Order: sequence, then C-alpha cells, then structure tokens
Amino acid sequence: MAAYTNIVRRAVGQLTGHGGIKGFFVQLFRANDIKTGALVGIDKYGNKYFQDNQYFFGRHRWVIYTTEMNGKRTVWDVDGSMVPAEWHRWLHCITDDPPTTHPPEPKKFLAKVHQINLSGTLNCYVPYSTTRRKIHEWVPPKVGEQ
Amino acid sequence: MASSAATRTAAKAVKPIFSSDLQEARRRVRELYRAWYREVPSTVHVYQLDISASQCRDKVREMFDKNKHVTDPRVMDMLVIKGKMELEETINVWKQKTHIMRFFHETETPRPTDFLSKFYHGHDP
Amino acid sequence: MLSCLGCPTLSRVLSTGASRAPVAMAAAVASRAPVVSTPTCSQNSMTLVRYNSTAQQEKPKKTKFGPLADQDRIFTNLYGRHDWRLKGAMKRGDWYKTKEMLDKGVDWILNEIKVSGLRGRGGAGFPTGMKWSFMNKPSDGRPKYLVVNADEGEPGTCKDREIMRNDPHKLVEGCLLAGRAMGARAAYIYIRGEFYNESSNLQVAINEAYAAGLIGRNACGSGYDFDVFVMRGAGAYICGEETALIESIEGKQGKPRLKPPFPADVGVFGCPTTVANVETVAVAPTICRRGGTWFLGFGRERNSGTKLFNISGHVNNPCTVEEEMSIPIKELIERHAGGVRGGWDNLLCVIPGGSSTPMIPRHVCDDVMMDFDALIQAQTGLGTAALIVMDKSTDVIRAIARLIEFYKHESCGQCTPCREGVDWMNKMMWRFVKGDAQSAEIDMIWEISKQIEGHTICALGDGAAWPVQGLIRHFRPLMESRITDFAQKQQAHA
Amino acid sequence: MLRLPTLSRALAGAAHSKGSIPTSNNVRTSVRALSNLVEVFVDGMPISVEPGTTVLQACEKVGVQIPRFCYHDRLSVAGNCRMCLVEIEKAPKPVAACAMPVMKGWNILTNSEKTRKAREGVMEFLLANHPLDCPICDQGGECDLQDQSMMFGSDRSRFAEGKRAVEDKNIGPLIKTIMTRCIQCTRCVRFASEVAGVEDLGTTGRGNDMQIGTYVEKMFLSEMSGNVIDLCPVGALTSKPYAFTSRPWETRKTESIDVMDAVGSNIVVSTRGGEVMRILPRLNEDVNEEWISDKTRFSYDGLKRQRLTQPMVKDASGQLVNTSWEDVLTRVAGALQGVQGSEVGAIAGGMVDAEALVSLKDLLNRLDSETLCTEEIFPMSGAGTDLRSNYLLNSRIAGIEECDHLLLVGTNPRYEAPLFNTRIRKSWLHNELQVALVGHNVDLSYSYNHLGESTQVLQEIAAGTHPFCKVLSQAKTPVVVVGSSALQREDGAAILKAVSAISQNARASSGVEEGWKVLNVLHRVASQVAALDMGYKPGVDAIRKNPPKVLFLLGADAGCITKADLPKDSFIIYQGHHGDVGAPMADVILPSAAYTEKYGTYVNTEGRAQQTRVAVTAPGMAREDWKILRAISELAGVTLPYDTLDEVRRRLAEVSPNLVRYDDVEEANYFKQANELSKAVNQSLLGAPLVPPQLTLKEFYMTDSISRASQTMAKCVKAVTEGAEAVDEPSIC
Repeated sequence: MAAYTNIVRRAVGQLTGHGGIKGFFVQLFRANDIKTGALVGIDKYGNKYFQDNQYFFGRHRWVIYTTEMNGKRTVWDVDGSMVPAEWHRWLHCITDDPPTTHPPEPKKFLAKVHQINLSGTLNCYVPYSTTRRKIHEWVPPKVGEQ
Repeated sequence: MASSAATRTAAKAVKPIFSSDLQEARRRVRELYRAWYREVPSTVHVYQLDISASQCRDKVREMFDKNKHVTDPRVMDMLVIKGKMELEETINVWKQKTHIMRFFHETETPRPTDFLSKFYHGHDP
Repeated sequence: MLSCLGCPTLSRVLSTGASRAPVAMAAAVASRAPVVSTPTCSQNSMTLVRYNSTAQQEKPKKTKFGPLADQDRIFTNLYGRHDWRLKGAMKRGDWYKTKEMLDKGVDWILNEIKVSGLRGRGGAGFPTGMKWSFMNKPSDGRPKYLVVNADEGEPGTCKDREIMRNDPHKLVEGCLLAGRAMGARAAYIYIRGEFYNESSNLQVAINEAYAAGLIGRNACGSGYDFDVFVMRGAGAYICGEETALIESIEGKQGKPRLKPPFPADVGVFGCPTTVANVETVAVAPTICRRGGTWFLGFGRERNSGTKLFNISGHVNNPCTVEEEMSIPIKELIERHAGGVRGGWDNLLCVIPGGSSTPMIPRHVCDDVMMDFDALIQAQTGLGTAALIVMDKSTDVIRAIARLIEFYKHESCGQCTPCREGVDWMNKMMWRFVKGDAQSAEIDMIWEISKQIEGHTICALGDGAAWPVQGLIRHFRPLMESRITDFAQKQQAHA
Repeated sequence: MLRLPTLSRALAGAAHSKGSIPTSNNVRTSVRALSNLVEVFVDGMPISVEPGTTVLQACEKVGVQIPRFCYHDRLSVAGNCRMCLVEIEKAPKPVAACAMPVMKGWNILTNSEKTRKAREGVMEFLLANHPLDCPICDQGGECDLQDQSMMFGSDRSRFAEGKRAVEDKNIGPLIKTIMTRCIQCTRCVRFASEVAGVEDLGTTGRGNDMQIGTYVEKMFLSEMSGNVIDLCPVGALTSKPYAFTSRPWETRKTESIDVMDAVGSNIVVSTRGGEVMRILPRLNEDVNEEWISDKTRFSYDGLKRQRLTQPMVKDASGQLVNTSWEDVLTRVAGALQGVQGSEVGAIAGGMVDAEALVSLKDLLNRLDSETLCTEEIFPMSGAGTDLRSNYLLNSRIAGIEECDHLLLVGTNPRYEAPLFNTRIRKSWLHNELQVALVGHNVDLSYSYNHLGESTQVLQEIAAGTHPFCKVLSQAKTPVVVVGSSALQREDGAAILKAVSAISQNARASSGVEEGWKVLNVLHRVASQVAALDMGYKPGVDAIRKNPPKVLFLLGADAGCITKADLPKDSFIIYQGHHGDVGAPMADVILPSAAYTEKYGTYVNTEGRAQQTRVAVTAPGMAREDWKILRAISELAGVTLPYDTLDEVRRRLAEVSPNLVRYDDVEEANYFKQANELSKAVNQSLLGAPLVPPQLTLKEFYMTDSISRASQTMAKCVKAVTEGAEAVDEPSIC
C-alpha cells in the first residue's frame, strides 16, 4: 500500500513540481521528461543538475539546461556541450563528488568561460590544406594605396 | 529502304546468331519482354525500390521501345542477349539497388557543343 | 792508360786535359784492348756473347764495354775543376769550328747524328737523328723551336745539372747545332726552378756566347739567326714531361697535352717544336766534331755512345760519371762508385734508371749491362741512367712507398687513372710497409698498377706503376712475410 | 684562353700558303673529294670517314657508342677522363677515342677484352673517390656516371681506403655545387672559357687534390651559366632552384619554345603534377644548338607567381574584384559595342603568340578599327614593315658562322639575345670572325673593334669616310646587325637608313652572291616579328596621338602607355597572364595562359615560325588568348570564324603562310628596294650616343612580366649587385 502511495506522491510531485501548468509543459517539451529530483547544484551559466537515485544508474543524474548561455538563447536549442567540464565529470558518473562540495582544482587548460561546441554550425572548425600552393595569384592593389 | 534491303541480304549471307529470320528474332524479343514483365514485382520487392511496379514496367517498355527501329535479326539477337544478361544479374541480385536505379538516371548534363559554352565550361571540353 | 786500370779518381784527374782534336777511332779501340783480360769482365763477356748471339752479325762483335778512355770523354769538366766560362770551355774544345760545322749544312749534321746512333738521353731513348729530322718538313710559315728539357726532377738523376753548372757552353753550342739541324728559330731551355746556380751559370754562358757572337743574329758568322732563352720552372716534376713543359713555357698550368698532335706539329706557341734532353743536345757538338762513327764505336749496337751515369744510394762513393754505354752494372758500381757499401754481396737491389724504372734484385745485377735493350730484357729500363743502389739494410717496401708518395704528390691530376690510381696505390703501399694488409691485396695493387699503366695521357702514370710492379715481381715473399708478421703481432696483442 | 685554337689557324694558314683552293677558313664548308676518305673498321665493320675524324666519331657513325665523360661535341677535346679508351688492333696501348684521329686501315675494337678491362679500370678509379650518395643526389636518374657504371663498370668495389672530400663552393644563386662528387672532367671549365667566354672557372691544386673552382670566392658571372648543369656528367653542378624538387623519371617532358627573347630557343619543359619543375634546352642546330640562357632556364618560377587566375572587374570604388567569365565578357563586349570602331585601340605585348595576334586583329577589324600596335617600335618611314627583309635577322643565327666581318650597331647581343651572342663568339673563336661595334662599349665576351658610340660614326661609315669602311670593303661575307633597341629612338628611321646604306655598300664591295644577306635586325621580344608580319603598327604613337575610348592591352607590360596618356573615361581591358605593369591600370582583366600552357606560334627574329606546346594547364580560370578573343567576338556580335586551333592556324596561313610552316625560315628579299625607299627618309640623326638598355649582367635578368615575377631572377640581380653571399641559403645537404 505504501508503495502505491509513494508512486502517487511522486506522480503528483512530478505534475506539480515544475511551477504550474506552464512550467510543466515547458519542462515536458524542453526535456521530454517531467521527472523531479534533488537539486545538486547550479553552475554559473544556470544549468541545473539533479539527482534521484530511485532511477536506475545512468538515469539518476540529469541536467536541465539554462535558457541563455554566452549570449545564445538556449530555450529550445539545447546542446550537450553546454555542460561545463567540472559538472561533466559528475554528470557522467566519473566522480560522485559534485563541484559544489568539491570545487575543481584550477587548471590552466580549463576554460574560464565554457564554450559550446561549434560542430555543425557555420562557425565550426574546417580543416584546411597545408600543402604548398602551386600558383600564387596576383593580388590587385587596394584602391587608394597608390 | 534500300539500305535495309541491303542489310537483309547481308543478314542472309552472314551466319545468324540465333534467329534465322525476323519472326524468330521478334519472338525472342517478346519472350524477353515477358520475362522482364513478370520479374518486375519481385525486383521491386527484393531491391526495396521506392517506386511502384508500374513505373518499373513503364521503364522496361521504354527501354524496349528505344530499340524499336532495329530490324536486323543479328542485332536484335545481340540486344536480346544483353537484355538477358541484365535480367540474370537482376534476378540473382548480382546488382545492387543503385544499379537498378541507374536505369532511371536522367540527370546527366549534356556536354557543351558550341564554342561559348565550351569556353565557360572549362579549359578544353 | 791509367784510366783503363780502374782508377776512377786518377782517370778523372787525367781526363781534364782538353781533347780538342778528334782522336782516331783506331787508337781509341786499341787503347781499350788490353783490359779484356781482367777476370770479372771476362765473365761478363761470356754473357754478352749470349746476348749478342741473338742478333747475328758477320762482323766480329765488340764484347767488352767500358771503361771509357779519357780522350773519349765528352764532358771534360763534369766535376767543375776547371773554368766553366767561355774561355775555359773554348780551351776544352767547345765552339771549335762551329761555323764550319754549321756551314756544312743541315743534312750533314743530321747525318752525323743519325750515324752516331744517338738515342735520347731523357729516358725514353728515342733515336735522336730521326726525331730531329721530323722537323725538316717544308715550312708553312710558322717558326720552329727547339725546347731543351732541363727540368731534371727524377729522383736519383743529377746529370743535367752537372752539365749546366760545369759545362754550360756544351749545351749552348748544342742548342745552336741542334737548332740548325731542325731549322729552329730559337731554343728555350726550360730549367728546373730549384737549379738556381745552374740557371745562373747557364745564363752567364748564354750572355758570353751572345757577346762573342756565337749565337744571336748571324750566329758564329754562319748567317743563321738563333736565340737561346732560359725559362725557369716553378718546381713541378710533371713539367719534365715534354707537353707539360710546353704548356708551362706558354704560361699555363703544367699539365700534359694530348698527343697527337705531337709537338713536332703543334708545340710551343702552336709552332713545330722538338723537345730534347740537355745531355742529348750537349753531346751533339762533340759528335759532329769527332764524327758519328766515333760515337757509334761505343756500346752495343743500337745502344751506342757514351752516357752520364749517376750512382747514388748505398755505395761507398756516390758519383756522376761518364761511361761507355753497355758497361756492366757491376763494373760501373765497383769501378766508379767504390763498390756497394759492405761489399757486392750486401747488395739488395738496384733501381737502374731513376725512380720510375722497376728495380732489379742482386742476381740480375750480377751480369746485366747498362743499356736500353739489356735493361728492357731485364724487365726494367735505362731511363736516365741514374742508379739507386740499395743494400740489405734497406726496407725496400718503404723505399717504394716513398717513391709512390712522390708520384702521388707530383701527379698533375688531369687524367683519371693517374689522379685516382696513384693516390690509391700510395695509401695501400703504406699499409704494406706496416704489413697491415691481406696477401690478396698484393695481387690487387698489381692489378691497379696495370690499370694505370698505359691508360694515361703522359708517362707519369707508367712511371708510378713500374716501381710497384718491380717490387712485387722481385720481393713478393718479403711483402707476404711482412703481412703474416703483422697479423701475428696483432693476434698476440689482442 | 687563346683566341684561336692555334692548330686551326696554322692549318688554315698552311692551306693558303700552299696555294690550295682559297676557300674561306670556316669549318662548315668543308667539301672534300670522296677519294680522300679513309677506310677504317669498327669491330670489323668497314666505314669510310673523312681524314681527321676521331675514333669516337667514326664509331658513332656506325652506331657504336663509346662511353665518355670529358668529351663533348661542342667543347674542345680534353681527353682526360680516359673512359673512352679503345683497343686498336695491333696497337700496344689502348687509345683515347675522343682525341685520336683515325688512320687508314685501323681496326677499332670497341668490345674487346682489353677495351673492357680499360673501361672497367677507369670506372673503378672514378668511383673510388666518388661519394655513394645517389639517393640524395639531384643528378640521380640522369647521371652519366650512374649509367655508365651500370653499363661498363665492375660489379663491386675494391676501394677500402678513406674517400676524398672537397669543400663546396658558392658560385651563385643558380648553380649548386657538391664538389665531392666532381670527377674532374673539366667540361664546365671548358664551357666557361670557350662558349660562355668568361674565365671564371678553372682548376686549382694538382693530383688528387685537384679541384674545380673559381680560384677566389666569387660568382660564376655569366648569362649562360646554367648550361654547366646539363654539361656536368655527375651531380657536382646541379640546379639550385630545382634542388630536391623532383626526379627526372617523375617528370613529363614537353617540347616547347622559349619566349624570353626573340631567339626562340628550343626548350623542353619538365612538368610534374601540373607544375613546371624545370626547363632544359633542346637541340636545334639552327637556333640555340644545345644551350639556353639563364633567363630561359631559371625564370620558370615566375610562371607560378603573380598570376592572373580569375577574371576581374573594377567595382564602384575602383577596386579590382574577382568575377565570372560571363560577367567580364559581357562587359567587354558591351564596351566594344558601345563605341565607334575608330575609338577602339589595341596594344600587343612582347610574349603574345601569333594566334592571339591574328584573333585580336580580326576582332578589331570587324569592329572597324585599325589601331593595332605593338610595344616595340620599328621605324615606319622608308620601306617600314612593308618589306619583310627590313625587319628580319636575314642572315639567320647559324649564318653568322659563315660570315667574316660583323658590324653590330647599337646593340648588346650578349644580354639582348645571349644565344646569338654565343654564335658570334663561336664564329669569332673558330672562324676568325672580325667584329666591330658602333654603340656603347660593352663586354661581349669576345674582342671587337669599337668604332665609337656616337651616331656620327654611323653616318661616316654610311658615307664611306670612316677608316672602318676600308675593312668592311675587304670583307667577303659581311653582316650588319642593328639592334631593335637602337631603333626605339626618335631617330630610328635615320639609323635604319644609315645601316641600310652601310649594308648595301658592303654588299656591293664584297661581291657576294645574291643569296647572301647583309642587313639584319636583332629583335628583343618574341612576338614582334609575327606582329609585323601580320601588319601591326609598331610603336604606340597612333594610340598616343589619338587616344581610344576602349583600349585593349594584350599582354602589354612594357608600360608604353599609362593612364595619363588616355582620357579619364577610357575603358582599359587587360588580357594577359601576369599582374605586372598592364594589369593594375585595367578596368577589366581577362586571365590568359602563359607560353607553357598553350599551343602558340612564335616567329623568332630570323622569321622562323616555331610552336609552343601545352605542358601544364592554365591556372584557375585562365584561358588561351585566342579563345578569349573568340568568345568576346561572339558576345560583341562579330563572331570570328574559327572555333578550334586548327581553324585559327588556317586563318594564320591565310594571312601569311610562313606563320604555320614550322621550323622553317621564309627567305626575305628586296634589299635593294628597301635601301632605295630608305633614301627617301629625311630624318636626321640625333647626337645622343647609341646606348642599349641592357649594359651589365644585372640588367639582363628581369626584363619581362615572367622574369620580373621570378624570385630566382630577383636573387640573381641581388647576387650580382651584392655578391653571392647575399642570397646564400643554408644548404640542406
């Protein structure tokens, strides 16, 4: 019986735990999920990290992305690379210590401001040829230089 | 007609491939067409083609019609042999989907012929 | 007569007497007759008979050669005991009736030289009369030149310097006669740069001759214009090669030219030229004066005349001496050089003709004669007749290695076999001195020397190859034992 | 170097003194009676040869190749490598085949045991001190030593001693030296002293220490220096710009023609992967023998720089921006249609092929314009370009070898046409050619009689009052060469008149037969003769006087016309392959193919038509010149009647059949008439001295759009002015 009440309580919690009907639907459409869990921390960009060990391993930690990151609107256009490095470790179960309790050692290779992966965008990295050019074109002189 | 008469006499003179006369050659063509016609549904199924069987049949008919003008039994025989080879490859799935769809390929741009389009096209088309 | 009794010192003293007048042949022959009876020589005469029997002649052959009588000496001031200047030279018979000889004409001079059977004294032994007559082709307007090769650089050879130092007028007069014989306009005497005193003496002699009207315009009053120039070299052995010498005179690098064209066609400054050795030129006046037949009377057939022999090395009394051709080597050493140091039995080998001829070991020396043909038969050569005598204390491998080093240093570097091959042989020879080699390498160096020999532009390659070949031919066991000794020592050391 | 191989002089002298046939003492006209032939045998095969033939030549006649390193056809015989030793039957020693004349009845054994032994021995010696660095040697694959050691060498080495090493020398930015590889064949030394005429190279040291070098540290200063790279049988002298770039077996060879000067040297273009790797000479006895100048050989890197690869137009701000062919052609056609025919003008540059010239002429003629000019000036008064003999090098380049007196007027052939100068030097060296020069006193690599540099002298000679006239009147086969640089002057017509008079006088006094040509013009650019043959107006005077609204520059990079000469609103079209002088002032740029990228016809200064072939495709969107013009014509509504190269050439043949008779010289005539017409010229000579524009070596290297774009040529100029160290790069190997 207790198990059933627990299920009901969780269901109610999931339905109401996102801030009303609008919040519920926003959550549903953004994350395709309405599960609730313990808020472990929020990073400086606003990504929220949750944990609920009632789910099986692999689904027990998740992130609700921020709506605006580095000037980009990310309400609907979310990307896995929005998770910064220190939370990535926790989120992917490399460690159980979230950066809220165990702040990461500062490393010079860690970016101060996390960048979203540009792959698939116009600004993505494109490899270029490093071979010597066989022909060097003439570059016309700029107007006004002469 | 003079030329076809000449070919006819020539066809008589030379050794036939299979068919001794035009009627026999026509029969072979019909047989081949029938075989293709029957094979089409299973080809569409086997190769999981995204087109209907009737479209394929239209294409088969078109391909046969392309050589409608041929009246030389030897040429007809040779075309039949080629068609049989294609058919065999299709039935035995020696081909792949792309090879089948190549019959429907109609996007090749014709090579430029006049000077100016050749000039625009490239160095020495 | 004393000279016949084998007393070289005395004979030299006596030979200083001027023999101005031609001496009758008969007297000369007669004066040498009694010497036949000395025991050492009779032994030689037997072998000589064997040699001569190959070339059958009806006429009774002369079987005894040397010693030379004083009155038959051509170079009467070889040792500088007398005045070398014009006055002294004239006293000794130089410039005697030169005008008359010139007046007898070209053909007469050439004929005398031809009759005398004189062969070039520079080493190759080409018949001089024939060589000079090559120049008598009809003129095409170019002047002709005589070039006298006084670049005496062959190790062991020191005959030309004695002539130029002590008898320069013989050379100057020879230039005039030889020049007349070939119709030359002038003579260039290319003298080795190191011969400072010699070139000085020669220049003085030329100046004297000019002053006396003997050469120059209307030389000796014969109506023939002839100039003599002295050109000093800069000390390269290769410049003793005739075409290299010509290049050097022209002011270019002393590197041998290709032949043909021979110098007789295109020589110095592009004109017909004959290059002759100092000794060849210097004996010419005396030959003309005393007659070709007189000269022919010395030595064997085809090897006639007298010759300056230089004897150096392990002898008691190294010297330069004029002797009759075909004198047995043993007699030459014993009589004039006071014998080999420590006796004849202490002799190891002799290089008979200057450094570029192969050596001959003692057993060959016992009975070989000093002339062109006999030494060829003994697989060596007369060369410049400079004997280098080595006794048993010599490290003969090292001696040859040193000679090869000399040739390596003096190779002009123009043609491949000599440039690369001699350097290679030099490197190998010094390993042979230590014994640091394989015995198979003896065959290899033999092959290398054969690859050099005859494949080069000039004869320097041959001259560098022959000493090695002589060494291997006669001292191969020594080389092999040196190699095994070294290997054993190395083994013991390890 | 003595001027004359004394032998030849002596023998020639001998021939005279003996009163034999008083033929001129030249080498070429040696006609001998058949009975004089000497019969020899090569490996038993009988063959009759002329007396004086060497053993090697006799063997070559029957097709037997004798290995050689030092021997070269065009150089004196050194005979020092000893590789060509062959056995003669019954001779004691093997003889050097390259130097030994054959004697009657000799049996030459080219493959006997003795011969093979001798070769093997020499090869062993050569390899003894030769480094075994073939894998990193640029000569690998075309190395005589490699080939001949495979052919004639032993199978293994016995040399176990230490090898010799020689210090490399820096002899300039063109030639890389790896002196350890040198086998002392002295070909380079002989080339320098005999052909190039500079005594820069020589040997120092002796024996195994002998080295090839420049005596003191200096550059090998010659306009022909690159040829030693081809001559060197090993990898001791290799090309610096080509170093470590490709192997001979990787490259594709295309036979072509050089356009750097008006000589039209025959070349082979080596390409790999659509890139010109190097340029080598091709044998043509009538033009360049087997030499080429350094500009021809090394300026190819200019073909890869400063190239026009995209059509360009000026945008609103006046900046040239890339665009498409459709766009530019429409603009050009629109511009041509928008003006009267008389308002269209064209200037053809120095490296334009005849196909483009004829297309341009046809195009403009259809637009009713006759304003077609070339950059080079040629005086039009008198006979002008109407008589072909007036502007050709009529005696031909090879004809110099038959000439005995040569008068050069206002030219420096050494830098204007190096190969022509080489021919003069050859003739001077072997045939006792007497050279005289009116003009600036320049170093021509041979001695000449300098008559002065003022035009006064020219007048005196023409009038017959100068002492030189006496010399000239004794000439049997005189030749007078006037440089086109002299004709660029204001008084060009007067100079040509004087030269014409001198030639006519010399012809009259020499009594030479009708076929001998005296008057010659030495051009400097490759396109000039073809342009004049087609009736282009030489010089841009017509354009300057009557500035057109639309100006078509066809590879015109000499800067004859500037923006200042034209009205503000004029429309300039530049068609060419390099962004040089002409391109920046253009409103529209049409990229075209350079001479290695097209089939083109060029007529050299003798009037010899030769064709280039496609070695690489044109870069980017560049097209062949005549095709661009043909496309413009179609859009402008005056379609030219040819679509293919063959049709263009048919049109060329219509205009002038000699333009397509390749490798053939069309004789020109009417000298007398030309002289008569020139008498009508009443222009007076100016007082200014005759100074050709290229006086020293540094002015030789960069003269046209290709060589100006070449880094190698820039390095050469720097090295000549500042010394070889200035451009020295750290050696990789």
